[in-house]
Amino acid sequence: MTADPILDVAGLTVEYGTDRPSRAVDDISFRLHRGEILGVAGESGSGKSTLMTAVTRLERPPARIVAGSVRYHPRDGEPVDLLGAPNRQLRELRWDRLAVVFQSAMTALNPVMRVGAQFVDVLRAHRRIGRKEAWQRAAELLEMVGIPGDRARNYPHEFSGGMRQRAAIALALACDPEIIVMDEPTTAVDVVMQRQILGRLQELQAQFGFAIVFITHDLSLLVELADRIMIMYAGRVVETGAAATIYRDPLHPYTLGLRDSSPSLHGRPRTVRAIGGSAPDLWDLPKGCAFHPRCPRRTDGCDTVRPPLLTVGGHGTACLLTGPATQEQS
Amino acid sequence: MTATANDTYKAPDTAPPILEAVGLTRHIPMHGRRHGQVVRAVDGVDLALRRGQILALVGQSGSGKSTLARLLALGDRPTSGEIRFDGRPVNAERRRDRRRHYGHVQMIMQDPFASLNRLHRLRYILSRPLRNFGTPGAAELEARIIELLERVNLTPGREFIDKYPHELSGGQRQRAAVARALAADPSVLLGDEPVSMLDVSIRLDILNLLTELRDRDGLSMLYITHDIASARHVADEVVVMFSGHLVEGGPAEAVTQNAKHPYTQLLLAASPDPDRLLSGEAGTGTAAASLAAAAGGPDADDDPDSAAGSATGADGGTEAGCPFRARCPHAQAICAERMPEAADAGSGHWVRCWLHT
Amino acid sequence: MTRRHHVRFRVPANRKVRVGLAVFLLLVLVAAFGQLFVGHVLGQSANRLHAGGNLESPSGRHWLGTTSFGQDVFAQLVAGTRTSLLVGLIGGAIATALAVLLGVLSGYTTGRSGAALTAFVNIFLVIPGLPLLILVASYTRGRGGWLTVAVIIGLTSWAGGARAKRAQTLSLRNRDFVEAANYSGESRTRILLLEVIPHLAPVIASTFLFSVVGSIAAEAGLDFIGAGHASTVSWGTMLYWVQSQGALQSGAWWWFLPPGLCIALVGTAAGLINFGVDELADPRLRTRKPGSAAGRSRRSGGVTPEGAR
Amino acid sequence: ACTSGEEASSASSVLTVAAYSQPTLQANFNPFSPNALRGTVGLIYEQLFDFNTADKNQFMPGLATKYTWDAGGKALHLELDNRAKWSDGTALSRDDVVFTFEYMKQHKLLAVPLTTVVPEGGGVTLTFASPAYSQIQQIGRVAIVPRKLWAKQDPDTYINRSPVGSGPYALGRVTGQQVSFTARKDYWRQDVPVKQINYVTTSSTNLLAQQMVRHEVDLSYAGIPNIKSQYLDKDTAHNHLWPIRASMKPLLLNLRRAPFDNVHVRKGIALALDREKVADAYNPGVYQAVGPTGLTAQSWGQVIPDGAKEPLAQDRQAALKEMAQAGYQLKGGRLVDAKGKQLSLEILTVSTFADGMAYAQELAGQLSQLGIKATVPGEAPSAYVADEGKHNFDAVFGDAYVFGSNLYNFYWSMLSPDSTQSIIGWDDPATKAALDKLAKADPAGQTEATKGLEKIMTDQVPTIPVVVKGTPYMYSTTRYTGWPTEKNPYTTPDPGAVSGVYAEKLFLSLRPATKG
Amino acid sequence: MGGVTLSPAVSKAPAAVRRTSRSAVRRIWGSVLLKRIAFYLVAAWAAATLNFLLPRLMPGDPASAILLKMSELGPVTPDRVQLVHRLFGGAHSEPLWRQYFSYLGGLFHGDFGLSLAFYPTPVSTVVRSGFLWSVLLLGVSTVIAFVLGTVLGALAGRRPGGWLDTVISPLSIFVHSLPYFWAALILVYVFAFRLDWFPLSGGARPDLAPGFDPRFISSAVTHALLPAATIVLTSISGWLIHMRNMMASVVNEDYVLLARAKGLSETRVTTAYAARNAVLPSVSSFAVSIGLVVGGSLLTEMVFNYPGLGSLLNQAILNLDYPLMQALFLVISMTVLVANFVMDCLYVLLDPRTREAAS
Ligand SMILES: Nc1ncnc2c1ncn2[C@@H]1O[C@H](COP(=O)(O)OP(=O)(O)OP(=O)(O)O)[C@@H](O)[C@H]1O
Ligand SMILES: Nc1ncnc2c1ncn2[C@@H]1O[C@H](COP(=O)(O)OP(=O)(O)OP(=O)(O)O)[C@@H](O)[C@H]1O
Ligand SMILES: [Mg+2]
Ligand SMILES: [Mg+2]
Ligand code: NI
Repeated sequence: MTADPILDVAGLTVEYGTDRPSRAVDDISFRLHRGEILGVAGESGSGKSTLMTAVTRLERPPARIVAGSVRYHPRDGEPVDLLGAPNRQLRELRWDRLAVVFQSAMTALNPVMRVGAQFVDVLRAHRRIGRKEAWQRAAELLEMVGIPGDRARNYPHEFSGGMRQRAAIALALACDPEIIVMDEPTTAVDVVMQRQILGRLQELQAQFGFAIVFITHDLSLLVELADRIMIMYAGRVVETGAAATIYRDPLHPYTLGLRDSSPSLHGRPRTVRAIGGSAPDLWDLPKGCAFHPRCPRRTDGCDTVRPPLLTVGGHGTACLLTGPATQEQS
Repeated sequence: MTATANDTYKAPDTAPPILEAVGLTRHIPMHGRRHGQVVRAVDGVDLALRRGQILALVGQSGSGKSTLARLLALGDRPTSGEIRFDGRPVNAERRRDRRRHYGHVQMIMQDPFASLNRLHRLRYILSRPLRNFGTPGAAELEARIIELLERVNLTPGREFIDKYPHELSGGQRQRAAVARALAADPSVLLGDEPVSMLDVSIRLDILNLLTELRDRDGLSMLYITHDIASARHVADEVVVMFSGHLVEGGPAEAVTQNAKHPYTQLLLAASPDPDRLLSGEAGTGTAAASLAAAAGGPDADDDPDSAAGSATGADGGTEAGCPFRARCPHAQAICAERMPEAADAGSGHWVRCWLHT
Repeated sequence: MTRRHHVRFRVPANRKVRVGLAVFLLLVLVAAFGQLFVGHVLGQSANRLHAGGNLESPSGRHWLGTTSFGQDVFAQLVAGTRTSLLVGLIGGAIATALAVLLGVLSGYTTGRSGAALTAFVNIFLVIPGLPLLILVASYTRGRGGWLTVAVIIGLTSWAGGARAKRAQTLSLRNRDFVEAANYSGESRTRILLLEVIPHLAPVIASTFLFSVVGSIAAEAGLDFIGAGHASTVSWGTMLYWVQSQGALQSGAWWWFLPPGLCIALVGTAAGLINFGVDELADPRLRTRKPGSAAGRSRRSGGVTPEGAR
Repeated sequence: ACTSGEEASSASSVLTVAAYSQPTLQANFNPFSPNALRGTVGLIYEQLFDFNTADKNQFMPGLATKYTWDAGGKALHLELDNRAKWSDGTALSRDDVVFTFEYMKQHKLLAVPLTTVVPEGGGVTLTFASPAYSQIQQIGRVAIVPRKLWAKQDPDTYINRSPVGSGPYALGRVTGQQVSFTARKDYWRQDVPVKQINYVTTSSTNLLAQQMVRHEVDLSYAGIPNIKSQYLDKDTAHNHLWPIRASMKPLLLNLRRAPFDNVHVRKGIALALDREKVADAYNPGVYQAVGPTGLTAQSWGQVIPDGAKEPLAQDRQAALKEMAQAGYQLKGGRLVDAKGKQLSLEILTVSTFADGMAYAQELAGQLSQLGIKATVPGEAPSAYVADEGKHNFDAVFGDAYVFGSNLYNFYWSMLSPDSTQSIIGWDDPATKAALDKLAKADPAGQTEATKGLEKIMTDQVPTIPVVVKGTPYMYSTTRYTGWPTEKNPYTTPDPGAVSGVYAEKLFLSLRPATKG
Repeated sequence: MGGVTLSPAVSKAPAAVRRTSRSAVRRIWGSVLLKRIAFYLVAAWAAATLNFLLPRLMPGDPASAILLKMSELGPVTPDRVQLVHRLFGGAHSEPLWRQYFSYLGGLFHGDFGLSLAFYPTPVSTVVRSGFLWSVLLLGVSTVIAFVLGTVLGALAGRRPGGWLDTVISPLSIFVHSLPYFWAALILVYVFAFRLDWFPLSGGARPDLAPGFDPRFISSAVTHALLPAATIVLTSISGWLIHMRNMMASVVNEDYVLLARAKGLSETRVTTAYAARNAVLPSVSSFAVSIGLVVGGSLLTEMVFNYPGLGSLLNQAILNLDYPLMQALFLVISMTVLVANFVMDCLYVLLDPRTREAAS
């Protein structure tokens, strides 16, 4: 694994609406390295999808990127700020370097176009190849994810959910991208299928070395899959670090709550507790730390001071109590 | 043995079954290209739910779990087979009989977003079963609704009573759906993945509530889930379904820790389990290998032609055979001929597999 | 049930809808009180002949000039507003009621009677509306005035709406909440009335809006070909006279344009209001903060939102 | 848009007549069919003779040059023009005339008590069962067809797509919206001045008005609104109007319905009307108020008794007096009976006829001023006809009665219960007797015989004469001149003028307009 | 679409085939087709029956209408009155069921009897004379309106709230609401009467006989321009709004977003992904409107004095011409049915999903 950065996100802030905007993503910074799998976890509504669409410049109104930068570092040449890049340049980068897999492959494939044609479309847009050759490549790509090549002539509805999901992954690989952003790509399939798809994904990643940003709300899945994990809460990153570390020694009470509320399958049956309370209202965020109303360990200051994300040795957290700064003091 | 939460009340294994399925079968005709064929959603299922017991039903998506639950709730009619309540067969033909059944057996549907009418307030939604299965007066009604809401931890009830479903979070909705089922004061709850779509933290709230109800009120429950870890956590017994058949069952701990059927084993292997990973190789670099390994077995080609996942005799074999044989690493000749009878694996643990007969 | 949330009238956020509602309201006011104003303030009446000269152009006395018979065009327009709106509302109400009844029943009922109902609806769809309308209208021979016309329009124009409702009902019939209502022990009628039909409210509202416009236009069409009730004053009969008296050739734009524009105005208002009908029925869209709870609860499901089927 | 020069010049000499008010046509040149296209008779087939109602009922020769009565009106000798020729070149013989009469008699097409028809001298002699003086115009209007082509045809179902007639024109081309007639080079009577005549369809008055203004149509009879401003003023040099007053339009009350069976009510209504105003309600100057006998003083002055020549003046007091005699009192502006019920009447009208609606509205307005609740329900023509047929109406103001050359038909069609046009339900022995007397009266005795009917009209008021209906005969002199005018009424440009002897006479009298 | 529902067939033997063979596909699709045809036949029969009954409910009898027409020309003999009643009132003398059967019998032979308004021309001749006019004028203008409206709607809906949308959508709602005969009158007045750009009325120069003659065709085209423009102008907005709304919701679909993410050109995204899907519902409404073209044209044809079926229908109604009315209603109903049927079949080509679930 190299420490060669490929994507640098800094201070990214996204709002919904103009009259009374809600900050779905609030001042988020992170760095993605070449060939790395970065997991993003967090509660529903914490801004994971919003972050992903902003990074890939696929945000739709009423979403607006109000601040920050997303810098892409090509292997050769100057870094490109995706937020400022003109449409033309962006279009060239898309899929060629930066591909996405959506939450639901069921709806991400054009229902009236043959699956293969949707590969051909993108291949011909980015690679100078003939129609026939493109179809051939589409078949190859499908075979790569375990779908017989002749099924390229099928329509999406003729595929099962798992096949569609795999086809979506194959599609992302079409132009050999450097980054693939995946937003809950396996929610629609059951565990066995999920396992299969992710297994295949990991094989491919090992083979081609692309970097992945993987979004899900299933922490246990990420621990198995990702190299690094980023935990989001109410539009902010509350903890980030190596996957195993995060699971073993979560620093933020929210991460801890997440971990402790999933029952274990094999280990000694442990006491599981829910976090309690409910997700905050983005229009009316609690003052201070957004998690404090639900936090079992809140103290004075939690409701007034918003803790910054402080990183020590690759493990960062945004909590007054457990943040590195506090730890150092104690 | 059992999960930590349920040590207050222990249903005797000998408690009489309250809801039973005998040879329950549901074949769903298909349309369009495969017109004329049927999906064998539920195929000859025998199942007994005992009083004061939580029975977890796990299995792959499309294996027929919801269909089975809907059959038991009389939301659907079986192709053949019988449903017994309290030992008596249930007649589903007449609306009046069905209604009586609804009074005893309530279903929590899979999707709380679809099963709560977004146009009604909780007050109305909860008042309906109350009025239909007992007739409290107007004054009493409100008190009962508030009580119900508080019972499912929607406190204070007075706050929630005039809310629309969309004003509730997912977990709150799911609890509202539970409250509606409880409003009929049933003796059996059929929970169809009541927590599948929720974040782990909210998920746990509800599971704890359900065990509490069992322990306090002796409620019986069928708990359908994909999440085997949670099944282990709350259920007394677990049964595993594959392609319309029950393939393994028994005490929760036995089934999850000592699975016999290759499908159950695959299911367990596929379930994400950070503990396994952390206790084994601590590094993250090998994660890839472990995931791939867990996928195991031959690639399940989930071609929609083969209907329910890999159900409907995926390889064109006779329908009598074991539906899992195509993907089974231990498949034998006999597997294609017929399903084995349930074999006992000790202390109530049974399995239907030729490996264990 | 407390209804306080229902009762409070919220001005819709959408500007288009506001404009549409304002126009509609204005027309209703004109229909209700316009004649009083015209009669007492302006001292005109719709039917008084030879009130002044013929085909006078607009003036302070005749705001919209006079017809070739010397009637005051403004007075006619105001009187016509009432008739036309009533025809529209009554015709629209009948057509909508029939469309809902037949559409929902044919969508909800299964088996033989459902198929028969469906066939009935489908056959009515095949019959061309205007000729049928003319036929039936000539059957009544202009008796009963605009009311008959309105009723006939209502009776002959429901089929399209019924089909839309049928399709909607078919998809609603299998929704989870309908099944859930069954589990709650609800009766079939109650499910239909309180669970299914309320979900159709936006469709019903928009059917109603367009039936109103359609009825007004149909009445005008009927009058135009002379199958209407030509001696009542309505926008339709105004158009009839306008064309039969060659108002356009005579340069009487003040007589020719207003009735047509009024009809277009109602149609436009309805079209604009239609942008907001979803709000009428969906409590989620009625909340103060559109998108807050809604956006989240909709998304946290992670699967397709309801209604997307 | 780019027509060749040749076409343009030929188009400029074509005379266009707005002859059909329906949008589409189907070929039918059977002169006996009620659906025969206009022009069939007059341009293709010729009639025997007619009388110019616009000019003192002067005899207008057609195929017959002269007629003589005999046997007290029971025999009629017609002298034929022996030059007449069919368009296939053969001569039109006495035989064809005999054939036509026999054919019509055989198929019950003749409203005349004809017994025999025989060739005699240079013509034919007809005999009748009873004196037929009053039917002379109908006899004259018989269109003669060639025996050799018609002997085997059924007059009811024969379409006759390629007619062979004796008239000045041959059939040109029939398209869905026009029939063109081309002048016969070998027409027996004279050179035909207008080489081509197109009879076109116009389905709306709007359209007609526009076509006329643009001189796309040279001749029309349809009632377009505001003729003066819409037509005459647009080109005063070329556009002309001469209202032809050939029929009378009364207000018809349903005499089988109370209170209209009461003569005082009828008189009261008659006195409440301002006929001049009614006449001017639509196209001022076209209609004309008429006296109580229903006859105009200009044409029929000599037969009208003094005192009944002028239109009845509006007289509110007299009207109320009559109403009082019928038991109606004025209370609070409403005319009510003893029970307090207001006298009400609906003036049924065809709603597609804009002029009819306008007149009816005016009538209703005037009656309202007397305190009667008068309304005007308009209905489709078919429904109107049905209602009339079933006597299902209070009042109508749509039907008009043609004067003709002989008043018998005028009064018969209005008052005889045998007439399909008599819808009021007037069944009165005295009227019957008076009609019989007029029917049998020889031309000299007709004035006297009319008196009885006139008296019935003034005393009993079975119908309330309101106006003489004017047909707006509008023509343009851009292409042709020589049109009949009020000063030179050589023919009657009646609606029938697009057919019959009238039309023939008109078209044969035109001359191309000199350019400039 | 006819809104056809096929009852789910009872399950046959659970044929356990992995991939249904092509012939089986064809067989199953064939059986679906058969059921559809059966539905259309039933609908056709019902329409025919209704068409038989409707005119008979009308007041008045054609005989009196004809007599009135005759009496305008001169006195009518009582014999003649009887004859007319026998000929034209005949329909009412027979018992209804017998009329019904002879009507149905006639239909099979394409024999609708004789028209009364154009007596004694056969109804089939009359209908034929108007058919082509209507179909050409209305067919062509409906297609143009559909295409233009859909294209404009797609453009407006591509960016809901954009300037094109803001301008075009309310405008088209307004235009859509104009009473179209009124709009037609204005257009005639301005463009034909005042400006003289178009002929005033009619189907072609009246002196030209219909046929494959270039002069006739060019004249027919010039005559059709204005009526066609009216139809296009007033019906374009319906399609526009329809398409705009569909488009506005389709552009939010994930597959459109994905297409954009794929770096495809904007044109490609709009056409192949968004518009291609958004147009589907419009296509099925198009079937209905193509079918109704024939009947819905009454007012336009009246304004333009156009010799099509609408004018004929008007004449039939005015003259109580039952046989003609029946035939016209039937033609209209049948066009609707045929158009629906064709669209049903076509739709299967356009939307691959329907090939699967043909219910
Ligand atoms: N179109 C929108 N308009 C307004 N608010 C929105 C919109 N889409 C999302 N939001 C809000 O932005 C916040 C973040 O949403 P986002 O979809 O990014 O969450 P998420 O973490 O992806 O959740 P999930 O796990 O459910 O997919 C939520 O509070 C949501 O309500
Ligand atoms: N209405 C239906 N029509 C056709 N097939 C159906 C229908 N309902 C269920 N099926 C099929 O029956 C099988 C069993 O479905 P069921 O919903 O019971 O599965 P499940 O175990 O609940 O799956 P999940 O875990 O995804 O909820 C599936 O193959 C499904 O496709
Ligand atoms: Mg998301
Ligand atoms: Mg399920
Ligand atoms: Ni529309």
